[in-house]
Amino acid sequence: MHRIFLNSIVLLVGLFAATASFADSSTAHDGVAPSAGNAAAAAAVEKKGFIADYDNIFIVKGGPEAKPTTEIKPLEWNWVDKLFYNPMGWINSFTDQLGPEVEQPIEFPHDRHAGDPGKVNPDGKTGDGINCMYCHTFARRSLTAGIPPLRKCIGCHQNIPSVRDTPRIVKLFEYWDAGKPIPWKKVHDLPDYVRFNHERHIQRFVFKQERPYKEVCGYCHGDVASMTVARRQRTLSMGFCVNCHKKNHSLDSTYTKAGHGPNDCFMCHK
Amino acid sequence: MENNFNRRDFLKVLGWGGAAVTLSACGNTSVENGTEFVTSHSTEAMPEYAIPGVYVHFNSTCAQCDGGCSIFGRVREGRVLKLEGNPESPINKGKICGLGQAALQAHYNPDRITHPMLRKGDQGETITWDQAFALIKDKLTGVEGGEVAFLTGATSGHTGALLKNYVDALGSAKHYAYEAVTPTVVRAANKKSYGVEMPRLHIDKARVVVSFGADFLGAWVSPVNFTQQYAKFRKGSDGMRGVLVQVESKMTLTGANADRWLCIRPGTEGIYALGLINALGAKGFKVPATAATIARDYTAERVVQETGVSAEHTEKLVAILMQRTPSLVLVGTAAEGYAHGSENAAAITLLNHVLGNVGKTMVYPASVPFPQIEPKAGGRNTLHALSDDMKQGKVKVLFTYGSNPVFTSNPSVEFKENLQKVPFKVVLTHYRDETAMEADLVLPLDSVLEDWGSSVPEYMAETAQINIQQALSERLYPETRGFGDVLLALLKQRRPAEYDKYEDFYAYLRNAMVTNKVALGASSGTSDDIFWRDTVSRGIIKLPATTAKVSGKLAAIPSLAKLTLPNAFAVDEAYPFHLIPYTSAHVRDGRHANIPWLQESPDPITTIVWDSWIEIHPTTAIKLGVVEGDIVEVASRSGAIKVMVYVFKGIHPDAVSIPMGYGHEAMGRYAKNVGSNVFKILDSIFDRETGELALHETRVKVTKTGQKVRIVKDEGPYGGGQAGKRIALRKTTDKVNLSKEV
Amino acid sequence: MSIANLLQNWSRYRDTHPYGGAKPHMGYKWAMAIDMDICTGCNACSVACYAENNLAVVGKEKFLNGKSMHWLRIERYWHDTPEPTDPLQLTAYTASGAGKHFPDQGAHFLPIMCQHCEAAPCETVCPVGATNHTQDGINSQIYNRCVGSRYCLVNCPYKVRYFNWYNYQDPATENVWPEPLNQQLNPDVTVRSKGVMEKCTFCVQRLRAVMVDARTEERLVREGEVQTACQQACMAGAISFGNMLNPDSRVGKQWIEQGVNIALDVQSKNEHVGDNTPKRGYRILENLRPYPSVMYLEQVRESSV
Amino acid sequence: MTLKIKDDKPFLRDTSKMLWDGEPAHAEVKDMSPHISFAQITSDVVNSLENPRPIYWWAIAVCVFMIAVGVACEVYQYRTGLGVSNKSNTNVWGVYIASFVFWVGVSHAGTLLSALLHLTHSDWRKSVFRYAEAMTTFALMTAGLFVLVHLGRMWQVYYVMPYPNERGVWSNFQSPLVWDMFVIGTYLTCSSIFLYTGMIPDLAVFRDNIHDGWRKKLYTFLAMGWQGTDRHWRNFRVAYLTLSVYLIILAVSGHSVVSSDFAMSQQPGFHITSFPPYFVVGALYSGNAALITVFIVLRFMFRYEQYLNMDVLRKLVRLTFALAMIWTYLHLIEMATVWYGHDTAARDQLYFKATGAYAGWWWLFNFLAIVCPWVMAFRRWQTNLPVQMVLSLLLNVGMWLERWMIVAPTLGHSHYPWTFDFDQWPSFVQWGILFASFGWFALLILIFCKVFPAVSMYELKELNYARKVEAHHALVGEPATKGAH
Repeated sequence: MHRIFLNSIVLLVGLFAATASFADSSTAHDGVAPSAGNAAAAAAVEKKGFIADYDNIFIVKGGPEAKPTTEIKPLEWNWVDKLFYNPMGWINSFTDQLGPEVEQPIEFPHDRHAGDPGKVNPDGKTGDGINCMYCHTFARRSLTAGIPPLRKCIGCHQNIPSVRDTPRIVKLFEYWDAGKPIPWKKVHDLPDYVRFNHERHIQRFVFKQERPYKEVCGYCHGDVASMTVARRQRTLSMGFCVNCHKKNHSLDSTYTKAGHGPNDCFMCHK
Repeated sequence: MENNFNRRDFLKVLGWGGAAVTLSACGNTSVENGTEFVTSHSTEAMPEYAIPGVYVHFNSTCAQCDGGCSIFGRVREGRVLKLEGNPESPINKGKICGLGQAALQAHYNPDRITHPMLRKGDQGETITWDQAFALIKDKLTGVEGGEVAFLTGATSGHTGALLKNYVDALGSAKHYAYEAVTPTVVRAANKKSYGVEMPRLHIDKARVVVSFGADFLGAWVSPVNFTQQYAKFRKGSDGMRGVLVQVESKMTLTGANADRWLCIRPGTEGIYALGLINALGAKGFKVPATAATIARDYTAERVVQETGVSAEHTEKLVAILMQRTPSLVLVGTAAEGYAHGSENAAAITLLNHVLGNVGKTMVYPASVPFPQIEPKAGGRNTLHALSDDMKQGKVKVLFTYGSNPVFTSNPSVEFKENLQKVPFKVVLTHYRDETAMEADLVLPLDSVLEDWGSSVPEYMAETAQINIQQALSERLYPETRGFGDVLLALLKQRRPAEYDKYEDFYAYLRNAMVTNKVALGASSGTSDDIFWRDTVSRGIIKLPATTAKVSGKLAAIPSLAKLTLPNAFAVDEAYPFHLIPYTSAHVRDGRHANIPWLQESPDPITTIVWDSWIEIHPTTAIKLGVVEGDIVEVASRSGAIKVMVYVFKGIHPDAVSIPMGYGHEAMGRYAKNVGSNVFKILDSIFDRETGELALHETRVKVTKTGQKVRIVKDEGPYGGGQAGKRIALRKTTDKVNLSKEV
Repeated sequence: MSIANLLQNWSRYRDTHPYGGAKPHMGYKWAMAIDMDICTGCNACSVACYAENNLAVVGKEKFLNGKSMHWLRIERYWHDTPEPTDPLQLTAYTASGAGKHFPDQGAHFLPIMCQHCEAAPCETVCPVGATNHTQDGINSQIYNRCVGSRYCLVNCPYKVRYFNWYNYQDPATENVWPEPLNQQLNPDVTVRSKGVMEKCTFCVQRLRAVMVDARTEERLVREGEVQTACQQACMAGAISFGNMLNPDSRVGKQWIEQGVNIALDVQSKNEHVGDNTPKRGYRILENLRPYPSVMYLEQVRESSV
Repeated sequence: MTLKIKDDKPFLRDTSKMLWDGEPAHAEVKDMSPHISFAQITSDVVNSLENPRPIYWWAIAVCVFMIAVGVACEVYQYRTGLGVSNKSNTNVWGVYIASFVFWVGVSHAGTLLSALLHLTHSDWRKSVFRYAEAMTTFALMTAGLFVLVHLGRMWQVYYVMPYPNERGVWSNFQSPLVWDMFVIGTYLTCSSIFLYTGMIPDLAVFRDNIHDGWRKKLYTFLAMGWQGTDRHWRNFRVAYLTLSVYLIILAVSGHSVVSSDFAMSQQPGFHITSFPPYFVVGALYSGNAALITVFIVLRFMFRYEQYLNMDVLRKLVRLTFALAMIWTYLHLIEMATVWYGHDTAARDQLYFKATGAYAGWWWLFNFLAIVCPWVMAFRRWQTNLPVQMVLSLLLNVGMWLERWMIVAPTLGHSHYPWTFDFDQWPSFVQWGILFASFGWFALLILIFCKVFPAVSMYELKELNYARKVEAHHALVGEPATKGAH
């Protein structure tokens, strides 16, 4: 029922916005100019029959000479954009931008582990500045970032007697002794028809462009280092993804030196 | 291949709680609300090869048929998701058939038995394995060894060896190896003619293949290997595309791929073979005197009259056989399935000798130097022997494994009735099949994807090989056991001193392999662990090929001089049609009937799914007044079944054909009540030499019942027509060379 | 994106034809070639497709009613005229002597899946743009965008699209994957719910996995790096698949060798009189100009037997 | 609630008094009498709001039952999946799309009567065009429902709308279904406006003749302060004329677009150039036949014998016959182009329709839609109510079958022989929903006629005045002037 209601609102707003955005040409920042390079590539393909060789592929505009964009800004829209350009996102912003609060079996203090060592957390302790990928170790080589095995927690915590008796650690060792994995609940959960690839994003932004991992991870996950239990900070809606991915339409999903994300439905929905 | 040294331990702790199953939806669902679990996969350290979201490949061996293909499973988050062929195996070279793919659904089948069951009246009662073993021990006490019988399918490898040991340990217990459909007669004929039961075939090197009912692309011996050879044969590696001629009464998949499908009167295959020899001689081909003498009487006229194959086609075939050498002549299920099956097969093998193929396209097979793990196969004659024993009360305890005799036995065996006379019946099985329904104790087995083992295929390509079957996943149900585990536990009851040192079958297998590592090709310096890791990760041990040759001498064939073939069958007025039970490449003898993929995969020839059918030639159909979809009663002297009609030109007008393996009364939701069981109307007529049941010898009559169904098939109302469209095209040319193609 | 922008750049949002359109393929054009001479019709590819792509087994009744979901179906054609099923016609047919001929040159086995047409008829008619042409030449099907108008299936000349008439994943009604059968489901492929269209994707989940790796390594996907499920299973090796633009690719060489140009609807095939390797490549229903990406090689039958 | 006319007299209950010269209620009125008074017209129409024949309520009950059947079917289909409608992967469309086209077709008659004939100054339309116009609106609403019912995921239907969104995803403007969405939407909007605009003077009459109750409030609101001043009338005429011109364009383009659902596709049997005119004329034809059915029903139910009289019926029937003949011509042309064309697939298709699994239905439709209308050519039957009732129903059945014969056999017999499918007989769900659509349509019409003026009072009065002038001139021997309205 909730969905039907929501959909009908979207319909109405959409109808309104459809007429309104004729005037809204300022949002055409993704305009695509006709490219001579494309035509040349097409001609090359034509000339050689139906097999193009690799050399001709690279003459397309936005090829190797095009510099990758190094600027990542969090998604910020003013209310005009929200209303006219992005009514769905606008409605979402009232509802579940952060998602529900998820109760985890152990209230894991991200701030204590990953937080800035110089900063004092609400519980009066400073962070340890551990790299996200120390625990979420699969992010750089798998689709999923992965939850660390219990062994990993124990590996450190058996050597930290000072907190051994705190309730959370006691609970942790209870799981360990019982030999049971901790039933964490998913916070950043996408619908099942969307496939986000952690590996590709980490490889590109952390290892290729050498950005700070906190910025890269934080772009989607927010400043987890300041949270205890992780909470969703972004809508993680399709518009959120497309905001980066749509930036240059002339680049395809398959381009090897692409500066931009693919803009191909089949990349994530399959 | 990945390191799987510690895999079993890993799998043990992996468990199912960890594997979140993605049952995706794109209906009304939106972003989830935090109810989905994500758990760390184990409490142990995550091995490198178990990264969530990343596939890992583990090698194993396919056990869906006895072909012995090596496979690897794509495993992700502890679940086997897909099976592919292992490129290292000479048998299947990285390929896998549909049947092999479907092992997944045998593994994840919802109808598997999960606990040992003990009969309580009509009900089964769940018991523990300890109770089960105690019960078996109890029942075996006071029983003489000779009163215990094992009925298994084809066995090989270390389970075979353990079984033999257990049979020995019991005293004089009997082991009956029984396969419902197996080329027993061909084996015997080959043994006589070439000196080996199953010579290695070089279809790829032959320029002409004449196959007498051998469905080598469908369900005969090692279809994956043969199909690969067939592809090379078609391409023609030496500059000429191979020509396939199929001689049979019912079109099989191989027949449908033949350049010429010769429809022959049932049972006259041997006559045709001798007729070919005679015609070859007449054309000036150098036919050895012995063979010429035998074939002397089979003149062209007589052959046309008796076999129904036109003289024109025979002439063309003879011409091409003379012109293009080497060729290869195969004897298959259709030729051997008669009372004179051995004679038929002998006549056809003779043709190979005459054409000089022996030693060229038919060579000595490889064999493993360990007789105790060699494959043990048996035909239907063993079932008769067992059934007689049971009838006479000689069997007190019966174990069955890997076969479903209640389903596959022909009625005159009275297996089900005789089974009642056995006081204690133990059935080791995956499903509640027909035999399990009769059992006193049902022991649930591991699926082949969660069990360890080894096997030696009967037909080996290139080199001798031992296949290692590796567990690809943790047990789905904790209360199932592997066949090897069960045997080991039973052996521990008898010979504790010898076997108590093995914790489970895995330990036994590892020990057996490691002990013989030098014989298995490892250098003596290799450490046990490295050898074992290497072996398991490769999934296959290749042993050097034998250099022996098949005997090519005609004179060496015993009883050749006595070779006489009966004339073509006389018309039987009461039962006018020959019944040809057809081996479906999907469900085989019915053991795979509970796999939904295979049920939904259309029969290649008729495109029928989820049912069995009777193929009737159009002229016969008009005589009988039936059309497609009519239900007819097919009655033999032994029984009658009802089955729907598929009018089909690829069958001799005197014959009708029904696929085997359908018509289960139990087994599971996908198999039950699908089609009719053709085994139930097979007459007990035996091959005169080997005593094997003559599968094709049954005569039936077909009567219309008046009922009608819509036949469930993939082809549309237009049948195999193309309505004038250019959809499937064909070139008919001579001496094509495709070998230069990419 | 505003509507003004949309209108200005109208033609850029659609690819109508690969070589007339604004967006040529850049680096990739996935294509297939199927040799019908060595295809034996064994159905292994079809079963592999079921395993890889989470296809629903619909059961007897629904199969009967034409609701089967085999993305890759094997069609069996007889070379002669079809058998009439009507008894009257059958009598006349037999009287004419036609029924006495056995189909003695065997059958044709034609594995057919989505042809990934370059000018796909299905793409233009989808009201919501759920089916599109990707840059690498695949005809995509976006399940979560599909509204189920089934217009694409109406317009598909090959009828290789399959509609989810029921909710096959619903344990309450259509129990296609009862426990634990659902554990086999491929997590890389969406399990389709009721009311959406689905079809062969050229195993896009496999393609994308290697393409992502290739991008990380800043190269193109190499020949042999990826196989579709059907290709991997095919025992005879009748199916070849790959990036046609890769000069090393077998499929690209086959297309050149067989003289089939993906951009033409009438091929100027030279029959090579005197050469006994005739060109046998063709594409099905080429005359309708969908420019399919799957080339078939004609079956050959020896005439001298 | 009691309805009262303005001079506090109760409504005339005696039906016999409604007739101008005391004929019994069921007598055939040849033509509207010139002697009838304006007050009589007003009271007759206002009276229809209050006391239809009892069969009206029975009809309402039947309609509700029909809708209930359809709703039950739809709920079942929604919950289980479209599979319960028994379509196959070959026969993907079936009854829903056929019915969609049928209802869009029915909608065209109203536009023809009210807009096209308005432009041609055809007087006789004046008594029938109002309910015909209402039929346009309601038939479109019914057609729209079929689109929803047809969709696999109707809850996502808004994806078809091009609304701006953050994802940058648009509907596909190349798809004829999107054109459909636009054209049906526009047509529905415009025809409702047209209907409403034309009713304003009559609503004002209702407002002035009814004293209390919700109706008073309703009519007061809807009449928009109509005072009948000269200026009002002048503007009204301009607006009405403009809308009618616009609506004609919409109607023609509307069904042309619907035809391009088929003609734009590759299916043999759909891919025919002459589809747009064929569809448009077919639409007018079937719509007119439906008009006759409704004519006879309303005439009886609301005692409109005076206004929906035999003269009007005769003209309607003749118009229908003429359209039938044009349609027959186009139908034959369509077949001829296929028959003599180069597209063998389409020819096979045609041959299949005539001889294949659907041959019976195909010949039945040809008989009903081509042969049956010839009854209308005979003067003696043109005003025979039972004959025309049965005939108009048969024609509608025939035209529905025509649409079904475009959809079902064509899809079953496509380019690809392997997937031919002749066996998919629609299940009870499809029939149930089709059944309900008639109930839904009839219910809307019945409610409309009870709440709004089903015949146009002001135009009747104009006609009446013209007749009076005519009669007067006839009496005094002068020629009648044209254009008295």
